Amino acid sequence: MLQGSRSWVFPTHPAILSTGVVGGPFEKKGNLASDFDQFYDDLWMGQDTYEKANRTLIEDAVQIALDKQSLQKSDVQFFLTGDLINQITPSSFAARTNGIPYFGLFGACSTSMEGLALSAFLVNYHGAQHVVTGASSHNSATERQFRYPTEYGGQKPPTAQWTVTGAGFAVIGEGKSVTAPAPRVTSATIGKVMDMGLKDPFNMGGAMAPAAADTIAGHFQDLGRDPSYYDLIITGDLAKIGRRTAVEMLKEKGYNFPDHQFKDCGLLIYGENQPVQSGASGPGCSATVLYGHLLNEMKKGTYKRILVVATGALLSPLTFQQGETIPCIAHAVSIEYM
Amino acid sequence: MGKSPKTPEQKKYEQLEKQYETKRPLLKNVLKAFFVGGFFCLIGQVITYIFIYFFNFTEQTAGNPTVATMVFISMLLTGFGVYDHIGQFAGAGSAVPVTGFGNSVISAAIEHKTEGYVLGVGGNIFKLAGSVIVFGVFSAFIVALIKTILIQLGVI
Amino acid sequence: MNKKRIIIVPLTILVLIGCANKQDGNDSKIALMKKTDPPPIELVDNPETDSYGHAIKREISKMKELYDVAVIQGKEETLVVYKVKHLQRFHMKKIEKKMDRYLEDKYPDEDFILSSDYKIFLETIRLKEKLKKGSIPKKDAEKKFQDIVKLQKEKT
Amino acid sequence: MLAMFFWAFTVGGIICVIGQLLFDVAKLTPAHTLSLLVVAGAVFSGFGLYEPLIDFAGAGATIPITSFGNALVNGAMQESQEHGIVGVLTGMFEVTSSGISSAIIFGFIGALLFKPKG
Repeated sequence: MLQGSRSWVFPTHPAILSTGVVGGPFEKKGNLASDFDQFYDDLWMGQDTYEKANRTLIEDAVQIALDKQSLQKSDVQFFLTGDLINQITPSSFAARTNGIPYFGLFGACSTSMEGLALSAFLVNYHGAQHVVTGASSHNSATERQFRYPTEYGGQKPPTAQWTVTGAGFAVIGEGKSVTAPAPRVTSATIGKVMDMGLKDPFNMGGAMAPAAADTIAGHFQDLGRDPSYYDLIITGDLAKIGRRTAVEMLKEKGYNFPDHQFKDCGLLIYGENQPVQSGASGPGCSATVLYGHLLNEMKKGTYKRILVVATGALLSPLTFQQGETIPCIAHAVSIEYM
Repeated sequence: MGKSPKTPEQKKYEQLEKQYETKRPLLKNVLKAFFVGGFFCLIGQVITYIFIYFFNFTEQTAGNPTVATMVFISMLLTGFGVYDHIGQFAGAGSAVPVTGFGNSVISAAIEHKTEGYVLGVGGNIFKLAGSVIVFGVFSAFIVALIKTILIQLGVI
Repeated sequence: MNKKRIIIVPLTILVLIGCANKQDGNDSKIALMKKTDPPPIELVDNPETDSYGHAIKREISKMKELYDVAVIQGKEETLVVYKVKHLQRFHMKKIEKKMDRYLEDKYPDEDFILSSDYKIFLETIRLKEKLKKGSIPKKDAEKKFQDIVKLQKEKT
Repeated sequence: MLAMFFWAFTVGGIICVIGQLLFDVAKLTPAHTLSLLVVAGAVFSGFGLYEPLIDFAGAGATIPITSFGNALVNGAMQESQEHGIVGVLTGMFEVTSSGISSAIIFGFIGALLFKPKG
């Protein structure tokens, strides 16, 4: 149901039934290793290209999520996902493997919440019983797609971010199918594309912060809520620079957050001593942190209501080389444990 | 080319963002570039003397085998996955010496192996180094042309 | 682990090269390091009348930009090799020109080959040591001298 | 010889510092920076300033990418002395072939031997 200018409220409270979270070797050394279901110790994941490795991540994460609910692929009506590689081929090829009717999404690093919002909408309005959604990224495949060959010795500035190797997928089911408390999607706010004229592809966080701030403010306005409604506002991959900037922008709009109430997935996933510069990024970043760590914390009772704001920088290597600025987007999904 | 003037809103945001942006550690980067870059050149000098001392090369002719040796070292460092870490540490210190040129060629070759030897390796090997060759050749052409004309006119 | 391997491999190569070295005399070992001040070699047929190697060595050594001079007087041409003080190396071309003019003025009938190349200097010392040890007959020395001259003329 | 090592280190280091400043202060990409340095090398060579620097600093001047521009100009000039203007076109790679050919050869061998480590 549309509320305000761009928010959906889901009266039937579609539930996140199960999740599958898979990571690479670098994530295994990170802070949230215990929240992953499976790791690969090799970036190649037994494949002969990094693109196939990305596909493997998706296939594994989907399978794990289905297995946890003992669902067959035929029980799932739709598969909504996307990634960063050329024409989202890893996602499409993974959809070829699992044979589930498929919507390919592209919202760069915001794909995870784009998918979750759409899935909740589908399930809420009886478009589907079960939907699998999520997002993935692979560090080396992304490096070579957007930047340089992985072995090239270019120096990354401290504003750069590290693309997560990982996939996080969830099975979304009808709210009435579970009576016990579960993480449920209650509302979502769709972002608009914002462009503040930044051009530095090594400073994504700084470019994406306005989109995050705009969507968060839009969410509060549409639903008539204020920050105290949520235990945690968590952004996708703003990292150090973007997070500070977004907090400041929200302050200007009259929304104040204490530090512990406004976190960023890109700052949670890796340890202090891992050389990730500003923080983590990639569609896999918000997907693995939400479907792994955050839902586990909700089950433990740490958080009751969270607002997940996945941010995406909608650039391509081509637009950057042609001197275009970086347009950005953010989608917010509110998840409540009830 | 997307050169539309910035709106006041964009300008204001840019200022805000600047405050929170992590600055590049200029002094540290410069020092690291100096020492690592100097070290690469020192290695080059050692190799030059090895060629002079043990092989039949003069100072004039030792340059070519030295460059080839440096590129060979660069291949090993790139292949074993070390050069990208050196590059992150040293910045221009490892990009400017000829080993950096080698690294840009070799890393592209290794990376695009998955697309096959002809289209992948062959087609992409100069993906990064190509611009250096193009601008080197073209500027050298202009410089040499001007100089030749001046010499033929008897100016110099 | 990789890093260690990368250091060890070139080191081993260096050591192997070092061991394989031919038996150089004391002077040639240090020829690149410091001043050796070798006496001139004269390969002329009748030294009593034609010898001027010593004179050239004495005169050239007076140039304040240089710190080491070696001379080989062959049958037809005379090779003058010199080392330039480091801070004067910017002006190598000028020094060579100056020397050339001086020698042409003073010995108009002789052909001179000038070189500041370390390699040529090294080979000159090696030839000198061989002659001293007597391990090389005089007519082979002339051939060896021609080899050095040829080496000097090689470009890049 | 020891002086040579010292100056090779210092001059080479300084050229790299110029590159680092182009990275960090002028915010150029590596490709722009290196292209600029090569052009600078060619221009210096045109004024006859690069050869004295090589005499002075040895590998400190030949190892940085600037020497590539210098070598291209030298090759072109050598040929132009023999063949005039046409030589400028044909002689370009006379001197520099080693850097490019070794990069191609080792690049290809590298592709045969290695996989990217990520």
